[in-house]
Amino acid sequence: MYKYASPKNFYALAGRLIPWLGAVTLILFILGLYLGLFVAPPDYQQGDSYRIMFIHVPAAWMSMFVYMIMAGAGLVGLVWNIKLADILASTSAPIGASFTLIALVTGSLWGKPMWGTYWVWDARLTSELILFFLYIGFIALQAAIDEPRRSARAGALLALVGVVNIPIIHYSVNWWNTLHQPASISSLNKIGNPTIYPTMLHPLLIMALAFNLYYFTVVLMRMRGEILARERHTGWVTEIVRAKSTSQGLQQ
Amino acid sequence: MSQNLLSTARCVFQRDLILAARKPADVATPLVFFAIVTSLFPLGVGPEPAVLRILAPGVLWVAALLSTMLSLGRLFASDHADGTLEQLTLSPHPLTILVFAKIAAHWVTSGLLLVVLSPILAIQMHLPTQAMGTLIITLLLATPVLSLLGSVGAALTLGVRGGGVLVSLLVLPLYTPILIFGAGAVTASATGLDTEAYLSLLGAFLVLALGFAPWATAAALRISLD
Amino acid sequence: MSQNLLSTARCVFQRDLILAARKPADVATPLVFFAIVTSLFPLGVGPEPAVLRILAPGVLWVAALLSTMLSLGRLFASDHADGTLEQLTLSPHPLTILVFAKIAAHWVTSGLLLVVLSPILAIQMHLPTQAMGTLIITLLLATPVLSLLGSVGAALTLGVRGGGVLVSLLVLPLYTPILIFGAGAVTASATGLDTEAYLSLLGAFLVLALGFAPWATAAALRISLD
Amino acid sequence: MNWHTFFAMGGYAVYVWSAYGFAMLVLLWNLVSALRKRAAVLRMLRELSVADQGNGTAGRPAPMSEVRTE
Amino acid sequence: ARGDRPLFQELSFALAPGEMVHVQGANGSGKTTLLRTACGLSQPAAGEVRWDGISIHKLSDEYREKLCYVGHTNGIQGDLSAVENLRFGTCVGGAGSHAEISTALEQVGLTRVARLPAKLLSQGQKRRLALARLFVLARPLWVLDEPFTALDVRFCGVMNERLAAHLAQGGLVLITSHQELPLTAGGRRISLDH
Amino acid sequence: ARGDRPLFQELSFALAPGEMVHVQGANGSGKTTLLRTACGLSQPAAGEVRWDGISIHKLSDEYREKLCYVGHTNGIQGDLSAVENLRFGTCVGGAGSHAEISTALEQVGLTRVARLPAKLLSQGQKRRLALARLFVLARPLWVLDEPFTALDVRFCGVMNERLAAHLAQGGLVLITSHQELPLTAGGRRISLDH
Ligand code: HEM
Ligand SMILES: Nc1ncnc2c1ncn2[C@@H]1O[C@H](COP(=O)(O)OP(=O)(O)OP(=O)(O)O)[C@@H](O)[C@H]1O
Ligand SMILES: Nc1ncnc2c1ncn2[C@@H]1O[C@H](COP(=O)(O)OP(=O)(O)OP(=O)(O)O)[C@@H](O)[C@H]1O
Ligand SMILES: [Mg+2]
Ligand SMILES: [Mg+2]
Repeated sequence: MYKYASPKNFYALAGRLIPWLGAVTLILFILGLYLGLFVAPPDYQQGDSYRIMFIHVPAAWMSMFVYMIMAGAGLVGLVWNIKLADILASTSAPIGASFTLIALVTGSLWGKPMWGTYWVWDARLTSELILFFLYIGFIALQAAIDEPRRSARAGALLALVGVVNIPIIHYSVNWWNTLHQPASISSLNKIGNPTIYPTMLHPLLIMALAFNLYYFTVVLMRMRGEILARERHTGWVTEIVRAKSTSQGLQQ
Repeated sequence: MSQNLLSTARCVFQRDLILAARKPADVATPLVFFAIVTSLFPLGVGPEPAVLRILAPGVLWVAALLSTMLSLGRLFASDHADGTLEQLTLSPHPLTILVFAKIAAHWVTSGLLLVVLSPILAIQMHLPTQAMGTLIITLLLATPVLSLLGSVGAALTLGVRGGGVLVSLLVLPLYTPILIFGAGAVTASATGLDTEAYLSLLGAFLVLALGFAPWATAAALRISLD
Repeated sequence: MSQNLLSTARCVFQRDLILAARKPADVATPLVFFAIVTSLFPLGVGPEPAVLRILAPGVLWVAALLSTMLSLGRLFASDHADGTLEQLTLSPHPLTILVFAKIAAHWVTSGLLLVVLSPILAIQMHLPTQAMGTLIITLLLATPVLSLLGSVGAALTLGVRGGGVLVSLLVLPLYTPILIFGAGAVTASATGLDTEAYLSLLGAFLVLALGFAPWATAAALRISLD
Repeated sequence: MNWHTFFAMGGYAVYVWSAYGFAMLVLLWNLVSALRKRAAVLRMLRELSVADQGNGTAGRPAPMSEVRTE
Repeated sequence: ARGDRPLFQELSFALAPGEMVHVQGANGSGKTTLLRTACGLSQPAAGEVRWDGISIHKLSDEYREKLCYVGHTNGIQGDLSAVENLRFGTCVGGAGSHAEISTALEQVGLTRVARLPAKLLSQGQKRRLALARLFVLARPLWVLDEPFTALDVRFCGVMNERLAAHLAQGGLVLITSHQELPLTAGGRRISLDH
Repeated sequence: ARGDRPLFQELSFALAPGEMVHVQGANGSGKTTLLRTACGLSQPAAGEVRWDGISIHKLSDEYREKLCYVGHTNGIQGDLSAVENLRFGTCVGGAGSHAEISTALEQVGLTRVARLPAKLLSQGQKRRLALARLFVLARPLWVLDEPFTALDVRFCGVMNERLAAHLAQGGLVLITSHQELPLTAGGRRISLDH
């Protein structure tokens, strides 16, 4: 297992894993969507609008999960300075940001029919928004630094500071929100966590799993690209390049 | 001369756009700043839509002002540090035009994008939908003025330490009329009043700034380089 | 070594104070920015005291956040540009302490002065007088945290183009808890509620930041210099 | 249930479908950009190797920033 | 004058075609200041700079068409590649085809790093890039402030040849350098030390 | 390695007391990078730097007590006077009485401008101020990156004498310069050109 810490081997391993992961992800998506859109009955309160939950909630969960992975990888990269960890962190960021964005957009699209407005400064929403800003900050910082190692280490440090702060932020946002409790929110808390039936729970869990695998598939793909870019002066990469170009030559 | 004035101006303009494209983060950051600042207010003031609705125009406009102001650093600072500005001044072409090209590029990469982003934030601030149109139009009219006026400040504070903040000191007062009429227009249309007068005034500001600012900026640049 | 750690730290601290004294403008500008931003709101929102009274805590606090953030540029940028920072890193003394001295100097020349200025602006915003004390105390507790957290961002964005705005992007989200409790405390005391909990929480933040931030900043500096 | 009622989503069609649509777009974009990124790297490396054979100089790889921007 | 201290007084000299003036002086004697004044970047406290007998402030544009200045700072934008930098620098000057530019990069030996963001170039590489402008914009008057800073020995040689060539074509050169210059025909020294 | 490109590989050398190593190489060959690594400012991609056989990352503080680095940048704050700059620079290093400082300024011939804000100093004056640190903090190991940049001929001479003296006292010097150095006893050259 340890030998896969070397970029070369990891590149190969990832190459072999991706097709399988992708296939399973696709199947889970189809299954989850089928159960969620066709099988699950309308909600007695929210009608069909609750079906947004099947993407909203997994996205929201993933948005936090990915940040944790990012910070973890950052720490590993910082302490043991393992290239792969750095690459994992930097490639995870855009995906995590995407999940956060999905959670925000689908959430507010859900909010319109539920609360009659696209946005409410509810605690969960607010902390999700802040999480989005944290992601953007991480991405912007890494984009602003050209030297790969510095950008990786700076990003890692930032992610760690973020992780320390996220609980504080979450807690304080909740406090702030319970302080002034507008009518719309209290009604959400009823609607927000409906007594959930198995017919609704199963597709939710399947979609959550699908989102999870999707993340791993895409992050592996991104990592391969990044590995090539960073290792490009090494022998094995030039090998790959030559192989590619010759194959191309044959095609022409 | 083997090239005419316009092509040179275009090359300055393009070059700044290329630089912006090289560093999308630089362009994105003032926008995100815009978003963050707007989102800070509910945290400070409380989430009640009723209150936020009153605040919305003011907050959005102040945030727009601030983020434009922060993006001013990009305008000349780095060119000054690395001596590009000296080369611009030594160009056989009139500096005013080259400066204008730079300002235009700056607006495209800051003000214009603010306009695009504003509706989303307006929704977050529960701005009434009928005011949305006015918000966009006023921003379209006013953001160029912000860039133009700002450029004068940026040029004056070149190479001055703490220039970044100093700029804000110089330009924010100049921005106040725009803020007043811009926010005024939005509030008016939010309360269903007529916005003609506001808009025409903002237009007048724009014309004024177009005629006056590039020239002033060029002068300021020569001064800061001496 | 002919000098002990403390005297070196003091010499760093004094040097930054001297520099600040040399450039009073640098020190003044964030303050004026603070003042301007707060005064912009009545312009944007309208002068009704009733409305302003509700806004006052939020606006004052957001303005304080922003102006601290703008003053962060002063913290390391120039030292980095001219190579002083390399010399600090190569000092035989632990960088964390030297950094702490710099942060302290920064707070004295930014946060502390904000506290002094705030009552005047509070009056402008029609903040009820019984809330005035709380405003000052919360600012006294919180502004050091702002400087401490900010220093990490400033160190990370050293020498990065567009750093000025980037900092805000990195630190503003981290500032939200402080904003919430700070503004919350003021609102509470304005409405005659108890502020114990808020203050103790802000105190806790301060302790956390004191223990954690200088170390993180030192690490960030080493990274940025590599 | 027939397709029409299905797409109607009990009157919530706009919200539900735009939500699903948006999510799908974002996920697809991630996928595509990942693919394009790796393709771009390979293309650039190929160009470089060709260029080196061209002028016979030892291969100096292009900077990250060029790889990043695509 | 810098600050309120006059740096050089009753200093006066003329440049004829094919002539090179090498301004010398201790650190702080005012070489840079003199050169910037000669370009019209700084206003002289007293006296004036003339080109063909006309004050350069009268014929601002025409004068600037004649002149190419390379100062202490290189005028290089770190986030643009070497090529882009040179293209911009020359196009602002009002000249420079792609061919000319690539040949110039060839001449300063930067072809291999031409696509590297300029900020990654080393001190001397940056300096070379700045000097490349001279070769693209073929201007009669060259004003060079310490052109040899951070240049390695080999390229100093190249640079000297270029200077000689330029003079041979009847160009004018106003230069400061702490290193000795191989003073070719028409070379002249001015010292600012008192 | 800079960026992701190794600059120099299997490069290895040792410095004995009284020895000076003159790192040479074309622009961009990695001299600055090498020196910064030797100071511990940059981490080497591979290999390590040792002092008395111990990795400098283990004995971080003790090593930094032995070393004085003068790089491309002067470490001078433009708004402080020359004196204040030097006092700060040395006190951070952990030494420097008023007497020592004023003598050092004497030695680099800046007494006249000592009270001028450093930003008004010329290139070379700034450089001298940076070098003055060496004389105040009497450290065994000097790491100098292009110390002669912008120095006038006279002071280059002075500097060379100081170097010789330092070596004579058993000091160590790691230096880059494009100018030839009068290699005294124990002088050695390393070239980074391949
Ligand atoms: C912009 C709008 C919204 C955002 C940013 C948002 C954010 C989130 C987040 C972060 C979570 C994960 C919470 C956790 O796992 O602890 C979540 C879960 C959830 N959200 Fe939303 N939400 C939004 C709107 C809505 C709306 C309008 C509804 C329903 C009317 C809703 C219903 C739910 C439900 C049922 C869950 C799963 C239950 C749970 O995990 O606690 N959300 N949302
Ligand atoms: N803005 C200024 N205000 C006051 N004095 C200045 C200013 N700029 C430079 N000086 C002083 O003018 C003198 C000449 O500076 P200048 O840079 O021309 O010297 P120089 O001959 O170029 O020296 P070097 O060979 O080191 O470049 C210096 O003593 C410097 O201290
Ligand atoms: N941050 C960086 N990322 C990538 N490459 C870099 C970076 N910094 C420097 N380089 C490259 O490393 C090489 C060595 O740079 P360095 O400054 O050490 O050269 P040098 O020997 O000091 O040259 P000079 O004599 O001109 O100072 C140069 O080719 C430069 O382009
Ligand atoms: Mg000079
Ligand atoms: Mg160097």
